[in-house]
Order: sequence, then C-alpha cells, then structure tokens
Amino acid sequence: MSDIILRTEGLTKHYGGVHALVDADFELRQGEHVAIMGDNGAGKSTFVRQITGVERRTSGKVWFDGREVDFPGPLHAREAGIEAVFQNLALADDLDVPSNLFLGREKILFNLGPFSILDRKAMRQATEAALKRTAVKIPNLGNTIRHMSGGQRQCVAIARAATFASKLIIMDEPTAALGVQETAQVENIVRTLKDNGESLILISHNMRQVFDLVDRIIVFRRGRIVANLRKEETDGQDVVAYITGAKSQNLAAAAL
Amino acid sequence: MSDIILRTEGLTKHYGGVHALVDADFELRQGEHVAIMGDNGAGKSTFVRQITGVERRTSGKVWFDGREVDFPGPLHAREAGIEAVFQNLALADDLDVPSNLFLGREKILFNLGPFSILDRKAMRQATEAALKRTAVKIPNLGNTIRHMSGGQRQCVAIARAATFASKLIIMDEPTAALGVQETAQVENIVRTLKDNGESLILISHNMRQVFDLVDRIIVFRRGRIVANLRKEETDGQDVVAYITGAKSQNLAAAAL
Amino acid sequence: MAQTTFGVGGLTYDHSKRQLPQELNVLIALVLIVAAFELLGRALLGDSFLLNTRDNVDTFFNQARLQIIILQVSIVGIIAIGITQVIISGGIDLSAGSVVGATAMIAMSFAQVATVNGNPNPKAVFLEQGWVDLPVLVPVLVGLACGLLAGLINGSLIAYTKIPPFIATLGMMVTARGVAKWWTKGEPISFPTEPFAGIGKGLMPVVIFLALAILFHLMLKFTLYGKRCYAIGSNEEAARMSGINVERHKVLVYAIAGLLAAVAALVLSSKNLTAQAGMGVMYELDAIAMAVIGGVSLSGGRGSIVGTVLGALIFGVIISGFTFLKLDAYYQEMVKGAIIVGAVVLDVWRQRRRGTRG
Amino acid sequence: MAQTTFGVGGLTYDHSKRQLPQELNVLIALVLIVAAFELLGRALLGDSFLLNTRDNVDTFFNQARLQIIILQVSIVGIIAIGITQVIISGGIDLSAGSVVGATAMIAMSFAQVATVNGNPNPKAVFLEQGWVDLPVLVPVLVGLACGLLAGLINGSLIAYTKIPPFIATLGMMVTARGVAKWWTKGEPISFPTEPFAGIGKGLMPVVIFLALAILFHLMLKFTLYGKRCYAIGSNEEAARMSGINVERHKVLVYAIAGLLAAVAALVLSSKNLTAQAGMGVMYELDAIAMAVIGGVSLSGGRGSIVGTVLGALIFGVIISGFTFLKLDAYYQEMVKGAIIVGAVVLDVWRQRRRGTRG
Amino acid sequence: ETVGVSMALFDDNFLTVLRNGMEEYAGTLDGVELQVEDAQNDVARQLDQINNFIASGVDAIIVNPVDTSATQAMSDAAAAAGVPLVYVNREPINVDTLPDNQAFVASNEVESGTLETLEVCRLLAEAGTTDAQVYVMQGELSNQAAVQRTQDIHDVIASGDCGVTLNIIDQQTANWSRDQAQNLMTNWLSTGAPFDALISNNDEMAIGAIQAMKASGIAMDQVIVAGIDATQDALAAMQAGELDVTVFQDAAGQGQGSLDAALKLARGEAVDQKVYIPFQLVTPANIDQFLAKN
Ligand SMILES: Nc1ncnc2c1ncn2[C@@H]1O[C@H](COP(=O)(O)OP(=O)(O)OP(=O)(O)O)[C@@H](O)[C@H]1O
Ligand SMILES: Nc1ncnc2c1ncn2[C@@H]1O[C@H](COP(=O)(O)OP(=O)(O)OP(=O)(O)O)[C@@H](O)[C@H]1O
Ligand SMILES: [Mg+2]
Ligand SMILES: [Mg+2]
Repeated sequence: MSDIILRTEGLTKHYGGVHALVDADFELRQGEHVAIMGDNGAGKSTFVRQITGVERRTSGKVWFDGREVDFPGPLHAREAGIEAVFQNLALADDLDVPSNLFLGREKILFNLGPFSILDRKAMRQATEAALKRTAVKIPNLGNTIRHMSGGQRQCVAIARAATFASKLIIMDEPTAALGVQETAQVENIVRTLKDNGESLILISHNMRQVFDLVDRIIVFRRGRIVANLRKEETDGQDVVAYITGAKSQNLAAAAL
Repeated sequence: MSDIILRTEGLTKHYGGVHALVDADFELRQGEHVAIMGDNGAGKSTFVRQITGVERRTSGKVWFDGREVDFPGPLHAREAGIEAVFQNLALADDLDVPSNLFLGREKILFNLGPFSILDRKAMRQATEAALKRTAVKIPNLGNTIRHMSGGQRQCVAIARAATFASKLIIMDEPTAALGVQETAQVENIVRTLKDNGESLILISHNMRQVFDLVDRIIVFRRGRIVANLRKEETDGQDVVAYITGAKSQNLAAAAL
Repeated sequence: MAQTTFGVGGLTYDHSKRQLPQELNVLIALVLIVAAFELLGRALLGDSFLLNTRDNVDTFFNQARLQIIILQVSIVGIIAIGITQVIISGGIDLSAGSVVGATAMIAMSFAQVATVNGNPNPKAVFLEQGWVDLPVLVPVLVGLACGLLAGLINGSLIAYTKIPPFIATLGMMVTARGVAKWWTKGEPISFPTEPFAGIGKGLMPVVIFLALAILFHLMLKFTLYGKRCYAIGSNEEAARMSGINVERHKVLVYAIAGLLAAVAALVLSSKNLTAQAGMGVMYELDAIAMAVIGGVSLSGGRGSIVGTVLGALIFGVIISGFTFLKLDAYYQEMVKGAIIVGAVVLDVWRQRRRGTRG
Repeated sequence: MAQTTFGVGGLTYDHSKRQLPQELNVLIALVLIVAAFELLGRALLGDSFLLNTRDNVDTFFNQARLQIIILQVSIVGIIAIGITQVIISGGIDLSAGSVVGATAMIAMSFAQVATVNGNPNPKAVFLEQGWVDLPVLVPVLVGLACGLLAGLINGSLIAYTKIPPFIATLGMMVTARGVAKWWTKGEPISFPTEPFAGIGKGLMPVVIFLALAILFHLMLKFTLYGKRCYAIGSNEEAARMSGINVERHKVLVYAIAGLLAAVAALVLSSKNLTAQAGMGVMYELDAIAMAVIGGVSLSGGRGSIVGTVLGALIFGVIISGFTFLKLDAYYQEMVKGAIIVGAVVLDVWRQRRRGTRG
Repeated sequence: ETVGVSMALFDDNFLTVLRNGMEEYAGTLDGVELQVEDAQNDVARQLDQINNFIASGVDAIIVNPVDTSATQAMSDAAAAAGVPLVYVNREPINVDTLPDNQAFVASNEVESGTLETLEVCRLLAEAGTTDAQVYVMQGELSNQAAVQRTQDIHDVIASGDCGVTLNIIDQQTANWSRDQAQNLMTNWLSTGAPFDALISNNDEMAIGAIQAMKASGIAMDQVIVAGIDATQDALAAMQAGELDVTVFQDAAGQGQGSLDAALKLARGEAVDQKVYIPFQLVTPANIDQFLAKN
C-alpha cells in the first residue's frame, strides 16, 4: 500500500545480553500521528535509534516511503526525509543557537564546496523566527548552547526539526523539560504538522498530551509492542493497564 | 527563627550580560515542601546552583540551618546536609549503577584512608533496595550508566538523593523523563519525606504534581521571584497567570 | 542599560557586559612577558629588549630582534595553524614534526643543484638519474604531495577505523620518522637550487606564516568548513546526527594539517639550505603548546587562529628574551616550562573570574 | 536462558551473553603478533621465535628471548602503570620521561663509590663533600622524593589552577629536562655502589614491574582510590557534585605517577650503572601507547592495568621480533608505527562488532 | 667581549667536556663573557640562535654544528651581519668557501671510525681469527656522526685494509643509549649466533653491550668490544679488561682553540681558517696518557 510511510517487521535490537527491542512490527500511514508510550527502559528510544540509523539493528526489516531501507547513519535517514528530535537532543554545546539550528544545513552565500561562505545574517533571522513559534525565551542567541537552560535547549532542538520540510518527524519526549507555556506552543506546532499532512511519531509519558495530539497509541513493554490502540477506542486507564502489564493484546506479546 | 532551615536575601547571579537571577528573597521552614515553577530560562536551576555551591553567586546572602553560609562547592553543601538531584543528573557515565548510587559515599570493608577496600556486595544489595522504591526496571545493574535509558538514569539520581539522610532535599525536575508508574513511585517517595519531616524544594513544570505534593508555590519569572503562594489560596489558573506575567504580586517584582 | 537585540522572547540582556574576546587574555600575557623582559633588561643589563640601543643603527626599535622574534616561530607557527584546526575539530596531531622531517628529506632531494663549486654535487640523491636543477615547482609539489598523503592516512584512519587521533598520529609519527631516516639512510641533503632557496630566504617564512594565518582565520570564521570543525569538536555525535558527514570532514581536516606540515617542511629546509632526518622533532609539542596558550581547548570546539598566532609570539618573545638576558641554557628550559604553564594559568584564571567557567 | 540476577524490576537479561572482558582483544592482538613473528621466522630464517633451537641449551622455549621481551619493557612499563591511572582519571602525563631523567641524575649522585680502580671516582658529584659510599637507602629516598615533588607540582597545578593536564605536564617535561641537564652541567654520572647496582640487576626490573602491576591492579579494582579514578575520569563534574574531593584525589594520582617515574628512574640508572640527562626522553609516549593499546581510553574512565601490561608485552614482542628478523632499523620504525595503529584498530573493531560502541 | 656559543646539544658526554673546557678557559681571560645556548640537536633552532646572537650584538659566535651540511645558512647569516663565526668540532660543509672572518677548529669523523675498525682488525688478526663475525651498533640514524662512523666500518672492509674478513651479522641502532644497547645486545644474544667482535659508534653503547654480555655470562676476553669517545666510563671499562678499543678526541683543546680563534677574529686579527685536530687511538697500552683528559 502506497500510503504506508513507515513499516517495520521483526525489528530487534540486543545490547549484549539486554534485549532492548524484540520483534517490533509497526506501521505508520501517511499523515498519521502516532504516540509511543511505555515504562522507562521499555525500548522506545531504542526503536527510534534503529529506524533513524543511529544504531545498526540486530535483525528485522524496515520500509520507508515505499522502499526497504537500512540507513548506515542518521545522515542518510535525514536525506531520505526523516527528521528527529532525539532524547539526548544532539546539540553542539560550544556553538550558538543559530549554528545549532542550521547544523548540517547551513545557509550559504557563495558556494565553494566545503569552503562555502556562510550567510550568518540570514541564519540568525531565520532562527529568531523559528524560535518564536516555540514561545521560548532566550536572552542572547549568541551565547553557546552549553549555557542554556534545559528547556531552552529542548526548544532549539524542536525548532530545528520543525523548520525543515520532511516526510516523517520523530520526537522523543520533546516536552519533558518544557514549561507550561512552551509545552502548549510545541503542541500547537504538532497540530500544524497534522494540518500540513506530515507524519509524526511522538514518544511521551504525558497521557493528556498524547490523547490531545495523536490518532493512535502504541504501547511498549519490556522491549515488545504490547498494544496498538486507536485513540477513540481507549482511555487513559486502559493505556496504563497495558503499560504496567495488567492487560495485554494478542500481538507478538502473546509469546511473553 | 530557628525553624527556618533555608533563607536567601538578595541572591543574584549574572552570567556576563545575562541576569539569570535577580534579588531572590526566599524562606523555607523546617519540614516544609515548596515548589518552584516558572518558564524555561526563568532562573530556577540557577537559584539551585547558587544555594548548593555549584556556582559562586554574584551577590546576596544565604543562611542554612541557622548559619550564614557560602559553600565553595557542592561537597560542602552536601556535608552541611543538602542533597540535590540536579537537572543534568550528575552521573558518571562509565560506572555501573551501584558505583553511581554510592558515588562519594562508598561503603568500606577496611578503612585505609584513600586506599580503603570497598564493600562491593553491600553496595549492590543496598542499590537493589533503593531502586525498588522507584519502581524502575533495570535489566543489568552491572551495565554502565552510559547505556541506560533517560528514565533509568533519572531514577538512579533520585534513589541516590533519597537514600542518604539530609536536612534539605532539592529536586530539579525529577520526574521529567519518568514514565507513568515511575512518576507515581517518586511522588510516593516525596510523600514519605514529608512524613519524615524532611524539607524539600521541588522544581517542576507539572501543575498536578505540584498541587499534589507541596505546601507552597514560588513562581520565578525572568530571574525574579514574582509570586509566593500558599497552596490552599491558589489554583492552577492563578499560577499560570503569574508564570506568563499576566499577574504579579507586590514582591521585588514590583520593580519590573 | 537593558537591550534585547540578541535574544528572543523579550528577556533582559545587558549588552554592555558582553564578554570580551578570549584572545584578549593571551594578548595581555604577551604584553606582560614583553614588559617583564624590558624591565629585567634595563635593571640587570642596562639594555633595552625592544628598543634599539646600538649607535651604528638608527631605528627606534631593535629591528633585528623584532624580526627574529617572529621569524623563529614562523615555521612551527605554520604547523600550529594546522594543528589548531585539528584540535578545534576534536582531534590531535602528534605526527606533524615527523612529517616535516620526512617531507623535507624527500622534497629536498628533488631540489638539488648539479654542481657545487664546479664539482658534481656530493649530496645529490638523484644525481645518476639526472634529476638535478629541476624547476622549483617539482620539489614543492613533491613536498605537498608527501604532506597530503600523510594527512590523508591520518584522517582516514581516524575517520574510518575510529581509533583515537592520539594513536593514529603517534603511529604516523613513528612511521614518518622511519621514512625520513630511510630515504637517504640518514645522510643529510644539502645544496638546493637558487629558486628553492628563495622559499625560506629572509622574512619569507614570516610572510608565509602570516598569510596562512589570515587565510585560515577567515576559513574558520566564515566558511562551512570552519563551522563544521567547531561543530564536530563540540559534539561529534550531535554533528553526525545533524547530518554532517563527520568522516569526510575529518579526512579533510587532517589532510589540510598534513599540507601545512609540508609547507613548514619546505620553508624549513629552504631556510636552512639542508634537509635532515631529525628535522622537526618535537615541533608538534611546541605547536600544540602555542595553540593551547592561545586559548584553543584540547577537548575541542573552542579556539581561534588569532589566539594561536599570539601563542606563537609568546614563544618567540620567550626565546629571544632569554638570549637577551644571557640566561644560562639550563635555566632557560626550566623557566620556559614555567612560562608555558603560567600563560595558561593566567588564561584560565581570567576566564573563571569572568564567570564563564565553573 | 533469561536470567534477572543482575537487575531490578524483573527485566529480561540474557546472562550468557555477558560481555567478555575488554583485555581479551589485547591478548588476541598479542598472540597474533607472536604468531606472525614465529611464522615469518620459520619461513624466512628457518628459525623459531619462541622455541629454543640451540643445541647447547636444553630448554623448550628460548628462555633468553622470553626474558628480554619483558625485561626491555619493564622500565617503561613501570611508567605506564602510573600513566594508566592518570589517564583513567581523565588526565595525561607528558612529563614522566623527563622526570625519569632528572630523578636518575639526582639520585645517582648520591649513590657514588669513592674509588674506581683505585683512583678517586672521577664522576662523583659530591666527592668533596664526602657524600660517597652512602647506604643505598639514601639515593632511593632522594629519588623517590624527587619524583614525588614533580608529581605533587603536576597534580597541584592541574587540580587547583585547572589548567589542562597536557599543558601542566608539558611544562614539567621542559622544566625537568632543564633540571636534568643543569644538575651536572650535562655530565653523565657513573660508578654507583654495589647495593645500588643491585636494584636493576638481572631480572629485578621485571620483578619490580610485575609486583607494581599487581599492586595497582588490586588498587584500581578494589579500593576507594580506584573507584574515584574511574569516577573522576568518567565525569569530573558529576564526581564533584557527588561530594568527591576531586582536587585532592588528582594531586594524589599525579603524586603516585611521579613516584612510579622515580622508581623507573632508580631501576633504569641502576641497570645501566649510569645516569644521563637525556635518559627517559620520549618514554612517556611509549608508555601512553602501551596503555592505549591495552584498552585505556584517552578520554578517561575506562581501562585496566592488565590491559596495560599486555600492551607493554606487545611492545616487547615487537622490539625482539624485529631484531630476530634482522629487519633494518629504518623499516623497524615504519612497521612499529603500523603495528601500534593496527593493535588499536583491532581493539576498536572488535568492540564495535560486539555492539558496545556506536 | 661577548661571545655567543651554540652547542649542538647539552646532554652529550663529549660535547659537555668541550663546552666546559671552553667555559673554564673563558674564565681565565679578562673581560670575555660566554653565552652558551643549547640547540637541542635541531638545525633550525641553531640558526635561530645565531640570529638571536646577532640581534643581541655579540662580538663573535662559536657554533658546534648540529649537522655540518646545515652550515651554509649560518655562514650567510653571520656574514650578512658582519659578525665573526667559528665552527668547532665538526667540519662545515662549506669549508672551502668560508668568508674571511670565519674559521673552523674541528676533527674529521672519517678518522674515528677508521681507527676504531682497523684496531679491531688488528686485534682479531692477533687472536688468529681470519673470518670474524661482528655486530655493529649505530648511534641515532639521523645523526651525522653515526652515519659517518658506520660508513667508515664499511669503507675499511671494502678497502681491504683489514687483514681479516669482517662478516657483519647484523647492524642496528641503539640511539647512542646505554639502555637500548643493553636491550639490543640481549636480543642478539638470544639468537645464539656466535660472534667475535662488537663495533659500536660510541662508548656508551659499547658499555651497555658489555653489561648485557656480562649478565649472560660471556667471557669478556673472548670478544672484542670497540667504542669511540674515551669517556671516563670507557676508560674504567678498559682498565677492567672489558673494553678493548676506544678513540680519543681532545675536547677541551678544541674548546680552547675555537675560543681563541673567535676572539682574534673579533679583534680583527688574522687566524688559521682551518685547524684540524686529529683523533687518537686508545688501547690498554697507552691508556695512562688519557686517564686525566676527558
Ligand atoms: N547502548 C546500550 N547498551 C546496553 N544497554 C542499553 C543501551 N542502550 C539502551 N540500553 C538498554 O535498553 C533498554 C531500553 O532503553 P531505551 O532507551 O530504549 O528505553 P526508553 O523506552 O526510551 O526509556 P525512557 O522512557 O526512560 O527514555 C534499557 O534497559 C537500557 O538500559
Ligand atoms: N553558565 C551560563 N552562562 C550564561 N548564561 C547562562 C548560564 N547558565 C544559565 N544561563 C542563562 O540563565 C537563564 C536561566 O537559566 P536556568 O537554567 O536557571 O533556567 P531554568 O529556570 O532552570 O529553566 P528550565 O526550566 O528550562 O530548566 C537562562 O536564560 C540561561 O540561558
Ligand atoms: Mg527514551
Ligand atoms: Mg532548569
């Protein structure tokens, strides 16, 4: 089916003796917003790292945008059209905000290959615009990221993922460190993405947020997908039951 | 008054041109649980860093446990009886879980000064007990912290602060990365602390959590304390109004 | 007082307290050291360090001394420029000095004259092959190719096998030193052609050093190349996740460092009219020290060429100052160690006072 | 299959797939290198590298070669032990080799005999003062004190002025080399007393090396000291926030490294019956290479003494193997560089395959 | 007068004697001040030191060249500034084109290795060996003396001046160092190959080899060991019957001679531009002459 943007089959990752991800079968339709929930250490971030090529999977298959893929690195995933906000944020501590926002995609004044001249003014202006959408307050964009507060860092990472067009956006706990206002703003950004028809995978521990934003909820438990729930057919209690293992669907988890 | 455990007067911190914390007057009574809320970059973590001696303040005074103090480093703050869970967690990535939990307070078999023999077994057992209280799942305690998920790391940091007796515990967004179950568990730990009469400063963006756990809410905005609210006399809406600046108390913020 | 020009969200930012450039510390250290020598000279010898005191010359400054101060660090300075960009991008290069030795030997053997004082050149390596009196371009290109090769090997090892730069370049250091000795079985090579001798004549080393310094200053500040050096040095994982081709960039960085070592080798052998297998030993350590004194952080991500140039000048002033004071050679080394440490202590201390550290 | 013995919360952990110790890689590299020499020896020379092929001796192994393999790296190995703990705690020590030189000179001058072949000892430094034929304890204590002093200076600079260890120890390297030359104005010192000569006689260096290796292995693994080295090297800020007195610990680490350099100096000068200002030059680089080949991470927090000892053995095998193969000295250096790199490449590659990296 | 001196390196046994000889001699002269610098075996550093001397306005410069093929640039620099220059100990490559106010006081390294090897040949012949197995220990391969002294051995073999056939089993570097020589010799001994002589580029390495042989229980009167420099350690070893050959060079004499030449040039007086100081063979027979010298 051509409207399936991402599909995994039997995706598995072992770290030595730790079975962090086991036999994950997953599907995401074009324009769909899906949440992944689960306990700490359930394997959510591991799942994201396998899809985006940050790590090499132990076994299993991934299809993206109609082709079977095995990205050797995040660069390739991004080129294929996957933007991600990783849990560890992936920011360069010694660079300032505009440099981080445009990291790897700098605006160029003259093209001279690797020695191209940067368009610093354009990047600064674009940065201010992008950050305004997140409502974050940053007193001096020229300060290095090292000196930003936890939430300021996170907003920079989100602004980065949201600024560039892509086929799939993955956000790993994007609002964990954000304040009330900023969280609301980021949720607005996600809604805009929905309106624009972009697909999204959102990892979050915030039940309200998940029910506000997504179409479908996937629950991970002990490295396995134990539930695949349409938002309309479930509620918070139900999801918690799956997370804690009180309930279990007839998925691969049956093997547990 | 001898029942005031912590007091600051005019506490101020400038980073170059960034006025991260301005004239903070704060009081905490023995056994009281207080929350600090505020936007990202409002200066909450900066406030904590000044109290615990992680950084040297620009100006202002701090009294702890009846004496005026100016801790030259976190070691001294801890010795005086302040335990803290910092936002960046302060874990040693290459060590395993028990080593991190007992970092700086190792259990000793024979005392030979710096060359004392470690009691590794006792530390491992104590670690298991401490972590059980947080409900976190960690497949292999012998793995290095580097390989733990975001929530696992946070639970280790919390278990550490909660394990050792102290006069004041400060937690900077302790549940930001935690799952549903783990958050509930940590909130239970905080309640136990209340019952034991330990004082606590909790930084959090989670309104429900704050109203569940503390006696009093302090709101930071742009480096200043703009509100000091008893829980019974306020509600979520009210607090948000202070955070966003829609409302302001007649505190130092009057100068704004 | 309160400006918000550089921020978003309307926060208080006191622009007047913006941090001064870090290089200022290094400049202050430089001035302090010069002043110390000037004062000591006047007190102990009744002579001036910088000003002219000879009757037969009528300039205000002691020109000869000003020249030698910078001339004697130009060659290591060229290496230091290359090492600066390596360190900024999170690496280290211990091989530079040995690469200088090997490159000097190989390049010089293509820069030989046919006859010396009427006799066939006794030191010419390729006399039999007739490769003598070649145009100056030949040894220059050969030299640059050697440096490039060494750099490419360093870079590829580091980028693709992921071994620590310290080890990759340590290996290259040992290997290149072997190559330098093997080339002529340890025999030095002398008697280069006139044009080759011109590369390092007079103040040419200074000119080349400063030109390269300006070029690389601009490159690091205003180009993609520079931005990526800082990004990779600051957080390699983040750079990779942001889609920077970290591997390719690293190869480029080390290749350029190799090229600069080759330039240093050409200037050095031309200036000395000879090439020796032992040339350049330990230059890398001096170059690294210059960079670090200039504020380049060994953990990557921070530093500048301006700082490194100032660091090099500190070295030059120290060397000349010691000779000027007629300090015993033993004490020179002891004091030099202390000054290296002192310059960095000053830097760290001023940074901390300004509150940007700890 | 699934065990949960080592975890909390009841998660699947497949204990049988526990990671093998990292030192295994180094051991494999060592075995491969030995095998390569054995094969090359048989193919090229028809001789065996490890086994005895002499008729007049009846041992199975070539005892003499086994002894020299480890004897020739024992002294640098002692330094490498000190450097291993320095690197694990996040630092580096470039001064070890120079400290060896200075310590050897100073200690040896208190270990002189009064008469040589019936004449007054021509090399005795303190002949006039009558400080000759002193008990062996005097030079030993003097030497240890020198090393301790150098280490304390290194450690205090690094801990309290917060300058990078690279710079502090580079400064000490230059200074100590100056001290070594200044002590006797460059003259070597020979003719030590019998008991002093006993320190480095025969296989004593090996015994001292291995005893120290075992001691430090236990220290790093089972004591507070070791735990703190790893903690500080892994995340200094975290260690500080956890209440470890990072500064005091660093002073201790460098002081111990200085002491070990002094031990190496005593053994070295005793073994050679002389002390020279140039002794120990570049030993630190070999020592660092041994540690890194043995799996010690230059960014701190990871590594072990066992690994370093294996790394030292790799060096020893290489040196002996080259001589055994009668390889030209030029090629020796070139190949040595490649082997250093190769050993580390193997290690990195095996770690990645096991999935603990990347 | 101030005389600037740039020594190739400070931590070298022989050059230290030369330098101390020069300084002692300067102490006996009125109004002569020496400023001695250590070039640390780096030709470039040496050239910079000369330029620094010129900037400080010294009256004359004495150079002990790191490498004799690097002297052209030094001569040029001194000539341009009009400062007299004297080379000491090592013969400069531009010996035939030295300007008028430059000179040298040196010895010829070809002699040292040749004397050493010929004496080894003589001793071997005396012992009745016709086909001798020898090991050669070289100094630092990038060092000119090491290269030349090794070349001398090969030249003697090739010239046929040696009465016996010398078969070189192996030739390796021990970088002038006693410790490396000990290790290298032990490695050689572990191969078990029989040998008759060890020819070393200097005494330090010869002594290291002797220590290794003694540790392996080799009778020292069965092998011939030769070095160069005639250091005190070497002379003691010779008296103990362990070292058989060494070669003496008058270090202190060279130091004095060069300073004299430099002072004369500074005052505009005429000097001999070329002064050769010969090497002298030292054997147990004439050792007494040298005991008090280096
Ligand atoms: N590199 C690694 N080596 C070993 N174990 C690892 C590694 N990375 C992750 N793990 C383990 O794999 C499991 C899954 O981790 P993961 O980060 O995917 O959890 P998560 O679901 O994202 O949790 P959180 O909500 O806390 O972020 C955890 O038990 C973790 O300890
Ligand atoms: N070392 C530093 N140098 C310069 N500016 C800093 C530094 N540390 C913090 N700041 C700035 O000070 C302000 C307050 O930061 P702080 O970390 O206290 O915020 P916070 O209230 O904890 O926010 P969050 O909720 O996001 O954690 C921010 O604007 C931040 O950029
Ligand atoms: Mg996660
Ligand atoms: Mg904060």
